[in-house]
Amino acid sequence: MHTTLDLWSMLFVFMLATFVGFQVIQSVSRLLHTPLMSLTNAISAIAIVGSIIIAGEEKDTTSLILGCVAVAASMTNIVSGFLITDRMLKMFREKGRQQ
Amino acid sequence: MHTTLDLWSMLFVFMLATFVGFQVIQSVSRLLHTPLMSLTNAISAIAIVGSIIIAGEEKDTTSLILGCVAVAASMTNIVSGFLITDRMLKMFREKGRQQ
Amino acid sequence: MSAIEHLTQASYLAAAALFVFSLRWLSSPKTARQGVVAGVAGMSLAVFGTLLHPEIVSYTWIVVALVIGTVIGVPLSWVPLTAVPQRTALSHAFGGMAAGLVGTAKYMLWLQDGGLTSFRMFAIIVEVLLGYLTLTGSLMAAGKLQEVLPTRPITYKNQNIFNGLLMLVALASGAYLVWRPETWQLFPVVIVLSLAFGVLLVLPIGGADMPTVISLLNAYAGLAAVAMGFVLDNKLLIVAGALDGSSGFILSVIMCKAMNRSFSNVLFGAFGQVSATAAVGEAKAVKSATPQDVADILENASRVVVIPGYGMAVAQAQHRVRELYEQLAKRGIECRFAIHPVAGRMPGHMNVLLAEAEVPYTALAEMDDINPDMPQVDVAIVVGANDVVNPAARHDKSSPIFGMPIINADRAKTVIAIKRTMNPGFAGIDNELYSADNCLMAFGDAKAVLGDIVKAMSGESGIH
Amino acid sequence: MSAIEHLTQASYLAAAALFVFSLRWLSSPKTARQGVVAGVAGMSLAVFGTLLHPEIVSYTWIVVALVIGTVIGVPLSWVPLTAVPQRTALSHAFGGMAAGLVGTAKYMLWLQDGGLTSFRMFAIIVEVLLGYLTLTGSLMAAGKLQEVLPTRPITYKNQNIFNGLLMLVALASGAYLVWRPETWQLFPVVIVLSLAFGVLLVLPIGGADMPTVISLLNAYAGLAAVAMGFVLDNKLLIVAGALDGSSGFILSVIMCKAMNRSFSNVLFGAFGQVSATAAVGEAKAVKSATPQDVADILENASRVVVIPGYGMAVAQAQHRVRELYEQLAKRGIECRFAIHPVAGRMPGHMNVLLAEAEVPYTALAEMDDINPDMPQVDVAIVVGANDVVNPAARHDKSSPIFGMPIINADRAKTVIAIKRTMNPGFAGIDNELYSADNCLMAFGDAKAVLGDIVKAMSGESGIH
Ligand SMILES: NC(=O)c1ccc[n+]([C@@H]2O[C@H](COP(=O)([O-])OP(=O)(O)OC[C@H]3O[C@@H](n4cnc5c(N)ncnc54)[C@H](OP(=O)(O)O)[C@@H]3O)[C@@H](O)[C@H]2O)c1
Ligand SMILES: NC(=O)c1ccc[n+]([C@@H]2O[C@H](COP(=O)([O-])OP(=O)(O)OC[C@H]3O[C@@H](n4cnc5c(N)ncnc54)[C@H](OP(=O)(O)O)[C@@H]3O)[C@@H](O)[C@H]2O)c1
Repeated sequence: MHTTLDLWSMLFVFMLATFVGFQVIQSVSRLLHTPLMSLTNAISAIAIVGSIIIAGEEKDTTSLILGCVAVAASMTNIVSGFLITDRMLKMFREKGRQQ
Repeated sequence: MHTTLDLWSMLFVFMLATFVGFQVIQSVSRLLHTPLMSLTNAISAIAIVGSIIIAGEEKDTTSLILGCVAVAASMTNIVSGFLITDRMLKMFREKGRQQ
Repeated sequence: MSAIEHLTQASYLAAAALFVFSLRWLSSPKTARQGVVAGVAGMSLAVFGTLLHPEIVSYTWIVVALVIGTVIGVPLSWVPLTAVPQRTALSHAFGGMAAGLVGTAKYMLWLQDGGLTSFRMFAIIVEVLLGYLTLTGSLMAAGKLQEVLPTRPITYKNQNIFNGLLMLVALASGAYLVWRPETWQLFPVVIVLSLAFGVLLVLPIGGADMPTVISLLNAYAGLAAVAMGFVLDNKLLIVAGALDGSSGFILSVIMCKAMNRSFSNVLFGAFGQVSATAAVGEAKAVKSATPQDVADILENASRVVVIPGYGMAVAQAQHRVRELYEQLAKRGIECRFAIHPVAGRMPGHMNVLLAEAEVPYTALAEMDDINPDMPQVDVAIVVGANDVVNPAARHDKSSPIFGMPIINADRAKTVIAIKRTMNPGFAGIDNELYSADNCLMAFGDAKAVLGDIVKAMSGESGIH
Repeated sequence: MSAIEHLTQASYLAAAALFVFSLRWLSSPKTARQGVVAGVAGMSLAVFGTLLHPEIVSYTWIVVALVIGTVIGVPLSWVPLTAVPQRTALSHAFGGMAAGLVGTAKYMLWLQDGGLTSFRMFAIIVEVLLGYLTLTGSLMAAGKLQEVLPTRPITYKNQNIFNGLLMLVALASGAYLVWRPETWQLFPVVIVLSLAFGVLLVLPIGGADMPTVISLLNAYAGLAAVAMGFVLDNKLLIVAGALDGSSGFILSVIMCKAMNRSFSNVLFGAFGQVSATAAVGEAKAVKSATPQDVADILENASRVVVIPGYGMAVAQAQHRVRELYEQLAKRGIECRFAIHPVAGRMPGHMNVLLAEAEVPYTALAEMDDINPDMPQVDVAIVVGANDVVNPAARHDKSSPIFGMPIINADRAKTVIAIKRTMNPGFAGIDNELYSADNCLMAFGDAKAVLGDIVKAMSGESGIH
């Protein structure tokens, strides 16, 4: 009973998040489509949440290893994704240099 | 346990629906703000869902009466809200009459 | 979870999606009617999904209630368009009542079977408070708009202190109930205080300020539905309520901005009287014109802009306006309508009236789009509008409407203002536009004056 | 539910909201960096909320993994901007892998303790399939972009039939597993097939078509995160995954539209080779110009538009372009940049390169905004762009790019095209623009030619 009622909650969340996603992304400035790709990249590394639990539970060696690899992979995406996005965005200026 | 986990599902749904609402409403044409008021009016009569259950369970006379009054009130809003919205929208035309 | 329950949940999910599309399709008049279809489909799905609910033991009374609702609802949808604000308010009252009643019933039922967790109690308190407050507040608003109740603001000494105290008592009772849900004696106190609150909040607000109040009550009705969703653990209610809530909220913000009031002013202080600074300046000389004069001026124009306002609604002059539009179109004179966001007494008021008179919506222009063109316009005809064309908003820092965006009628080559007297409009202030060099006044009821202008033009149309 | 668990859930809710704001703030370069801050804040909240999880017995290995991730991640963010597509692809590979591994681990754990309901099994299958497919597919894409792998499309006989059969086997195994989750022998089959699938899907696609593929893989990585959310009953994963999924989806749709390909073509057929119709027409006569000629023409212009394309990226000529822009600005000559949505090899490619060279983004104009002005432009300088200025797209129904919206460079009074040879661009077709009467070719590497032009102009700037 619990998991199936929750299934519907999750479907509601999924549907609404998709609506939000479509609307938000459509309003992203065309100027910034490349940074958008790297930013969503970093955000989708939210998979780290699941990976940390698997790694931390240490139920058995296999799951520990799989979890740790997943944590490292996600962390790589988070770090590089946010850093490179910021690096690109820093370059967008209203005025040229020294003006 | 069940109700409190569900509390967070509900909060997620509420937050996302509010985001969707703000974005969708902001894109409603200014032309149509009066019909918008009557349409949301009809939609918020979704309270009928809760009212029907209270009335249908017939747990005791008081709840039956309260439920039925709520059903009737909500149904009034649904019927009049959708009908008047449609009546108004029918009047919006691209061309004048007979042209 | 049985197959039936899955079916119910699936219908709720689909209904939520349909509601979103319903509102989304209002983004253009082309798709708007489709939006109504989606709304009806969503609502039907939701109702059928609910009727499948296994806990329902008998359908008799539900059907009776549905029939009663339909019987009341259908005639309510026939009201004349000028009565739409009242109808909307009445409808919020019903919505608030439904939320309040369901909350009350749920409290009673859970009180018996011990299902009152503090979370549920909290949600019920919010639902009941918002529901009953919306009920009486909306009834008051409807009464003021229908002029059944006195429309002037009713104030008395220490009003704010009194309201604040009542609020405190209500919140304290609510908090105590959350802590000890079994003290049922406090529940009626919360109900009565909520009902009283709705009355007290709308009492000090003048009839003309009702549109903002109605939008805000719209938001409250939506939030009451959200709270009901939390009480009943129903996500569809939460979604629909949130959509409704954001709509009411956004509309009131739009009205505030267009009236240059701060938003906190609406959330708290809209519930305060509008200071009608009856600034009676020296009577300035104005030039007036007969309908025949106006017809002559129009014949020689090539670009005309009509600026309608509340006076057009009062005079029901929209059909005459359309006739004028047709006369101009016949002569190849460009005629557009400049719509100010708060012209009239509710958002979108002018659009609906002109649409009713079958003016094509493609001829309507928003303020920001038409203002840059105003200097190229030959004749601007102001039909019962006043505050929305008052140039003081642009330059007079002492004016109460200073900073409110206006339609720059004064920048047209010639301005013709149709109104009955030199009385001020909603904001209660004089309008220097009328004494401007390029402005001619055509005094009289808008419907009559426009009728005469059209007659003069059609009489000549043979000669032309 | 304990207080800690509430804290975790609250941090997830806040993180989800922050992610939405993060993307929302990308709607303008002014607020965009704020968006990164919101994203980082959301991610930190999510990680800290997770670390509170009571089921975590030791932090040692988690910290080790986090450190390793950081050590790899930091240098990965230093790649030159031309390598951004590869980096993005690599990053999708990591994301897919994480999803796949978590799904695998969850399957094994639940297999042991009997927690495998068919719903969970279904979600795991989706997660694992999308995850591993994204892993190998993205590695292939990165390899092709980095030219480690052959960039030409690799096709063989009956490719579609073979892929279809493999897909059938994978789906059948998945379905059987949902029915009987305990048949663990099938699980590795699903994994291997998913891995193979990623390779097979990207194999037949040419290197130049990778951007669309990358966006699509972005969407798949997002969906894998959504599936992980369903597996772990975690709403934050669902929200973040859905945001990512819609972003990938919308970007691929935008690319398709701008390239005039149908969308089904992307979902299924983007996975099909681009027919390179090497239409070798009769060699038409073209006029060529020296950098000095170009400098003279520019000196006498008053409105200049620069149209950059993939060639500017290859030549790394963006800094020379900025110098040209400064020379023109110094003379009071208006200079704007016309950015085609698919100029270059990824969405927004030109914008980032020009921003890197410190060209103010206010000087960049979108295609639809600048096209109406093109007839008033004195000189249009095409810097390494080809397909996006090919007039055949407007009128030649037989052309493979017919219907693709282009920048109307040919309508400018004079066109100067900088490229190395008469070779065609990405679409492999000739460009009639080059033989037009008003077009002059400046042959050579974009960086060198522009450098000479700038030198010629700055040499003269004293005289001017
Ligand atoms: N739209 C909304 O949502 C909303 C909400 C709240 C408040 N408001 C406020 O309402 C005002 C709207 O501005 P507005 O320019 O449309 O209206 P207004 O400033 O209220 O002026 C209306 C004018 O119409 C004239 N009038 C009345 N009856 C007439 C008749 N039968 N024939 C001809 N003229 C007639 C009146 O002058 P005479 O008496 O001399 O004829 C009056 O000056 C703004 O101040 C706005 O802030 C609007
Ligand atoms: N942006 C995206 O997201 C995306 C995604 C997928 C596909 N595409 C496709 O990519 C194409 C983009 O069009 P485009 O006009 O930007 O590029 P293009 O059509 O590929 O043309 C690039 C031109 O640059 C010249 N070039 C190359 N290296 C050069 C150098 N070092 N110096 C000077 N010129 C150089 C080449 O001519 P020479 O060899 O003669 O020098 C070539 O004609 C479109 O067909 C689009 O559909 C774009």
